[in-house]
Amino acid sequence: MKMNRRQVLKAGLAASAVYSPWMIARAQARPVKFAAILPLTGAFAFAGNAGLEGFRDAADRINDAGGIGGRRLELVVEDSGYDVARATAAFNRIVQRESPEELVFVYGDSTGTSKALAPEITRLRLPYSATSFSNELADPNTYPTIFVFGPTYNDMAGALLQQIRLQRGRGAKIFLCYSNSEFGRDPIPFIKDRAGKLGFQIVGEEVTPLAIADATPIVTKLRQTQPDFVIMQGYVLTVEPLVVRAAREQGIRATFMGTYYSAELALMQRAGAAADGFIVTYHNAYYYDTTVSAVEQIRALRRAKGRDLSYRTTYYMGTWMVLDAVAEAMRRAHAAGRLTRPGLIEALENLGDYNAGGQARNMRWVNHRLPFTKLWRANVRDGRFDAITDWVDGSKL
Amino acid sequence: MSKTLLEAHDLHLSFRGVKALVGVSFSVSEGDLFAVIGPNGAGKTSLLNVLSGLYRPQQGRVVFLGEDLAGQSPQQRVRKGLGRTFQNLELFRGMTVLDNVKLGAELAVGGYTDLVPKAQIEWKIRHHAEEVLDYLHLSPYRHVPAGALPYGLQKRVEVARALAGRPKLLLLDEPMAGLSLEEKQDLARFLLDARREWGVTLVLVEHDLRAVLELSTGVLVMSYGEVLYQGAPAGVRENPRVAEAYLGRSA
Amino acid sequence: MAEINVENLKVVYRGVILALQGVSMRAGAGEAVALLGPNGAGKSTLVRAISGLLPQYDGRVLDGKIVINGQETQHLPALKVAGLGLTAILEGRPIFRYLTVTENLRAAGHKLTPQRQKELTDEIFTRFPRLYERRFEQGGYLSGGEQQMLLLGMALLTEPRILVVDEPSLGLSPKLTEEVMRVLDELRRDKGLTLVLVEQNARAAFSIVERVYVMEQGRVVFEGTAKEAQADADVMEFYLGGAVAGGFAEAKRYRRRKRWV
Amino acid sequence: MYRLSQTLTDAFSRRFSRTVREDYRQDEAYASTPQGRFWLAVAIVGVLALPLLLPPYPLFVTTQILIAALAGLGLHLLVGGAGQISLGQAAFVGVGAYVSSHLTGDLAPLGILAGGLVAALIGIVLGIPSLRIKGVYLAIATLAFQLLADYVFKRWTGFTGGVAGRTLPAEATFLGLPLADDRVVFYLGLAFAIPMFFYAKRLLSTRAGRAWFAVRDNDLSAQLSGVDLVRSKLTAFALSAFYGGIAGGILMHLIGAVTPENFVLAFSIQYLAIVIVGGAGTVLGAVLGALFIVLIPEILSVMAGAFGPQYVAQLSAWRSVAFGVLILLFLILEPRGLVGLWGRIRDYFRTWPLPY
Amino acid sequence: MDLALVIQTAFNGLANGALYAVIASGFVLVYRATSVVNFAIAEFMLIGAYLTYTMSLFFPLLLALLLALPPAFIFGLLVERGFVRPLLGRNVVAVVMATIGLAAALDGATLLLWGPDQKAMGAADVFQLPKEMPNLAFSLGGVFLSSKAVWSLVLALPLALLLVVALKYSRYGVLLRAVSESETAALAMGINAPRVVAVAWGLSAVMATIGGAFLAGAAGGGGPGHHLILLGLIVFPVAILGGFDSVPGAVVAGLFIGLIEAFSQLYLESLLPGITQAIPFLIVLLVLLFRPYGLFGQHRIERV
Repeated sequence: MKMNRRQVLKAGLAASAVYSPWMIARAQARPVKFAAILPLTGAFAFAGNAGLEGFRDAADRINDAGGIGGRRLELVVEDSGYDVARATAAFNRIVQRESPEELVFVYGDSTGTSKALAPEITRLRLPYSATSFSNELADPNTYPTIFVFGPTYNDMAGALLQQIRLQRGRGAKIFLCYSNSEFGRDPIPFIKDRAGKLGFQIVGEEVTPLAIADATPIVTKLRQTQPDFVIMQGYVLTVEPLVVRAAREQGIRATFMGTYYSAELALMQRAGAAADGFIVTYHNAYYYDTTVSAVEQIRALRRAKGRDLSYRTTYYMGTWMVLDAVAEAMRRAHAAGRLTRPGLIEALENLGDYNAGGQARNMRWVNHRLPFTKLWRANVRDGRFDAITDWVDGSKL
Repeated sequence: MSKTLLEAHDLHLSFRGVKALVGVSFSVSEGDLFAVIGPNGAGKTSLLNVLSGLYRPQQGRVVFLGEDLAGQSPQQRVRKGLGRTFQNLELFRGMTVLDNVKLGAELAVGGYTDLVPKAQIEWKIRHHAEEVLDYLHLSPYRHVPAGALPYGLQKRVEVARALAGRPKLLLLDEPMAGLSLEEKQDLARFLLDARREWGVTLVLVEHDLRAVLELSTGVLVMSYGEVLYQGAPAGVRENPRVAEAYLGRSA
Repeated sequence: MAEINVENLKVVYRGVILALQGVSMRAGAGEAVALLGPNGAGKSTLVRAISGLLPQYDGRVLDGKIVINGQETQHLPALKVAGLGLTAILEGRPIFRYLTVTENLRAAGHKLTPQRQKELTDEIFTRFPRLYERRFEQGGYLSGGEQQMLLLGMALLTEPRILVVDEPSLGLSPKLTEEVMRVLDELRRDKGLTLVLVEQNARAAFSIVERVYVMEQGRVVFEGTAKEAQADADVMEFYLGGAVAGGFAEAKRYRRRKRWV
Repeated sequence: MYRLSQTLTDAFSRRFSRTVREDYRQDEAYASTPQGRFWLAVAIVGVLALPLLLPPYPLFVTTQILIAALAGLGLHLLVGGAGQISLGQAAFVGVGAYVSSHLTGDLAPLGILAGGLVAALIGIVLGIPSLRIKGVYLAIATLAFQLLADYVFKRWTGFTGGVAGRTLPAEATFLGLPLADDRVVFYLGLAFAIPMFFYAKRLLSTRAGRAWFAVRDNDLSAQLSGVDLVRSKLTAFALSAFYGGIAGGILMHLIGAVTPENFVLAFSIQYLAIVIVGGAGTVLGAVLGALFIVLIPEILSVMAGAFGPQYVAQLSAWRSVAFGVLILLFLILEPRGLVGLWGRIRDYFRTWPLPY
Repeated sequence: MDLALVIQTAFNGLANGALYAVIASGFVLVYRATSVVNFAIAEFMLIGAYLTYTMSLFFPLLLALLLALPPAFIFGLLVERGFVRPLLGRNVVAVVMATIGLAAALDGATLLLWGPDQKAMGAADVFQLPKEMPNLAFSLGGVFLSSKAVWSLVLALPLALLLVVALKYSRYGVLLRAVSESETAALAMGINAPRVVAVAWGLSAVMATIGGAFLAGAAGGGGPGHHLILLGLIVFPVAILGGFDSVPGAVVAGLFIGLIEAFSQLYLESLLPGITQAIPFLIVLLVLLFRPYGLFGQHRIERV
């Protein structure tokens, strides 16, 4: 790791300023700051690091194009370790260190963190988004500054249920398998409720830890209940491959489905042929989809910077999209002469048809979220997910 | 004739067939300095462990102050006034000398509910502990962790801790082992004075036949768990069984 | 044939407690020497120092030399010392209590070829038929005498040239003590061992050794042949229960000093 | 010149050497000398003034240290005092947090206290196995307790809010002051912490402390000195849990929410690290340990943040390496922990400039 | 009750239990040799799995697993030399804390070395599918055994049993048991105790590697990642149940816990979601209350 002298000095000053109320005066034109608290260590380090790379690349592109109306877009990054207390401390640190004129957006971590921060965020009128797609956060009445850049878990589940209705109709037998975590449990009540209304039958339900050693007990239940569809929620590709493989080995033909955090190529790497036909929801573009202009932008930037051109994950694409959209809102706010926290919220709310280079359908918020997603089917032969639908409104059920 | 303080009746103890005590009986009167001697492995320590309640004898009874001690835990016996020191140091090595002695002094002063510190009683405990420290010439070391003291002083701290509890009867397990002659003499003097001033009755287990014969008022000689001799110290040397057991062959 | 020489050895524990204050002793090749003295005299410390095991007890050699077969060993680790053919039987009967008799012997004879090991094991079982009877019993369940025999057997399996034994008679009946001493003596003669015997039971030791050292307070206070020792008034008085003098009861007056101090 | 240096040296030694204690009473007191009392008063006033001096983030960290010190101090009573190892302190912190989350607003102090008491009760239950199990077995038993507590936190939705946890109402106030304000929480915590620190110090130097140390050093000998093993161990467990519970109550007010992630094994380990790094032995150790364990990662994070985003990921990984290595180094090089280090530094200055 | 289902669940439980048995037996081996409770055992698994993964980039998986063992062994030796030896003889709390510190350091180190990405065993890049282990799945009379289960049973279980047998009968086994009882006495008999102890750590790392690689999914989807650390906790209930100082105990307890988990997942999970994760620890608490030295703990020889 190379650091130049200025950076070392800066670090030293910052460290010494922990307990000093005075901030270092800044002379030049003020940068605009975007803070990200990401799980760079711990169980979600893979997503956090990929996400960080997305932010960095997006920021580079924006700054290469002149920043936000001449002001540099600066990233402020902290590690949360997927730990609420640490993330809260990081948040406090950022808010304390950065001036309100410069720091206009914070991107946070899990649902737990977001909930812990929410009152403070609301008080500060600080625009905020997070890796969490929890239903609870998409509520502008309670949290007027929180945006979810994508569908909530309920929306994703809704899209899946629509697909089930399409494929099988009434009487479809569904098996739910989810982790005993915040995001694992999030859409379950919704699914149960809607499944009943749609005439589906929940034939079985399995709650597991985030990591399991052996999937056979689950698969045994699948054999007993013979579902048509298995919805897996709340995993990060630790459990899905195990279950799919074991299920296919035992000749279970059910269609497996997952949400955003399953929509990654690692599913196919890990599960091999068994992953074929796994249906997921994903609301951004895949890196190999060169028809999308955002992907072109990304590749061009990476080529220009001499960065690795191989596959980038969905977490990368997601954060790129978020920063791209936020930067657009910043530009508009700047153009309106109101690049402030309230100004940015307003600009975000009015992004309208902006589609972040094709990475989103549009930015027409419904309760501060974007309920549209696409469904994809794993194609193991080509090693990619094929889109099987266009944009689906997950909230229309 | 002063009254009997401690009686042991026909104690039997064995570990998986190995006999440690075989029908040991004796009695100790108030004011005695009763010595138990015998070669290593004779069962002296086992005897003390039975008396202080760490071992349960397979047979026999221990009577202290006219009360049968069967079924009483070691700490109940201590509270009744049956003090004890150990052969291999069993001090609280991480605690200061003062705290070691204070712990003993609580027995004499009386405890209190430990979650509500009471300055008055603490104060009494401190006074009492200082008295014992001073008496045993340990005052200069009061704030030193017991484990950091030289061996001889540690032995003395252990005696101090036991004496601080003002026991009626103190069981001493080889207090002189490993001490230099001067230290042995000092300790002997402390013990004799304690007996005289505080009226502590002493049961002294020793390996060193000679030292004991001169100090004690009554002697019990043991070998392989059996009593070889019991009576006045003067009679020990004349006893042929003792001579054989002690010296390996008839001398 | 091997000899051992200790010169002016000083040992401290935990950096402060001076356990040996300049001890010199020697055991010539094939000689049997006894170290006598009361508890805490430093005998066991000397055994630990000779066998290189002081660090295990948080002690170290401060000064002086230990020479085994011409090689200085005072700072060598235990394994190197063992490699020179010295085997120590430490105090407290350190058999492996959870291992069976056979396993104990195997552990001790780990360096031998299987064949040699079998030969020696057979020899031990012939010497100690009782061990053979209990060969599948865990060491912890043997009686004191049996444990002592097992230890001697284990020592034999290390094929030592110098054998150091710490208090083998501890807790043994006179008959057993005699038995142990007899075996030690036999072993020494059969194998041509150099023997250092550490004892409190002076009388037992006298029966099999040529020379005697008496230790007290970390010093050697007497040195001489077994005969001389038995003739010495102080040794007789303090270790053999001979004369009676002085008065512990009158401790304050007790000031008669031993003549050697 | 000589006289000048002598005057300086004298002044120095007057300041730094504690004057001779003249009687036992001074010896028993908290701060035996006028200087001692003075510095104690200065320290307390200083701590009380902190919220007025510190901006929010340092205050937040300071409150975190306060909480960690309380929980660590509780564990210290158990580990350093009674010698019973526990890997379940975070669970007690959790119990305190969840209980107090039901009694907040003006009743906040009552809620925190209730959390401490409930934790203490559970502590007694956990202490029961310690009467039979020792050392490593006890460590694993407390580990099992920790993981079962996690299960209950996640499952007992009615009381704990399950995996989603519970949130403190944003508008909650205490005596008209907003509880969302960290300064209020800091004072609230201080109101518990200061008496509890002194109580712990007093306890360790009186009867209970002696009994615990005796059990720690030699439980056989303790029995023969009249110590009631059952009572000693159980009170140690109960008090340790009580301190943890109180810390949990304050933590819940500081973060403004309770979720199970705050009470996982990693935190139990952190509390144990506080005890070890601080140096088992004194109350000061727990405070120093908490300062170290909380502050070091914060400083490393601050530095990582300042180096720029491209380094954060790597520095975060390095941070956990550094944390582990620091603990190892402490254990290997300075077994008596920070207190030992502090003692050495103090001794050095006391005798400075004449080392002999 | 469906008999075939019960049999199948039992087999799967045993297969999983075999992995626990392998890891726990190595863990217990270390405890016997050095009285150190290795709280970094999960990181040992993680490093073993990463080593296997690295090897699998160049070799078929089965071979990769074998090739990962020597470096794992060396890793174990290094840990013993670097961190354990200086701390031997210190109190339990200090040693426990040291291994916890080691765990934190290793956590960070793996992140630095192998990066945060999710790995897939045997895959060099996205479009190349894993070079898998031969498929040994079979079905017999309604009882189905997955390939992973069969591999666990044929590879891990014999290995654990081998360790038990070796400890009982081999020369090294006798020496290790001797050293574990008293290092000083062993040294006095000329036994190279430091080496015996170091080998125990090395073996433990090897066992953790096999268990870790399998749990990470060497034979059934997935690769190493942080989730292994969560799975590593299972070692403690297994070791306690087995008696902590008994390697045969650890093997039996591993299989037992595997069975309990499988049946709990089958029958109890629907009633009490999440219980399967907690149940091993529940058992531990109960066992400790009634048998403080575990089910197979050494009967302590007491003689005075």
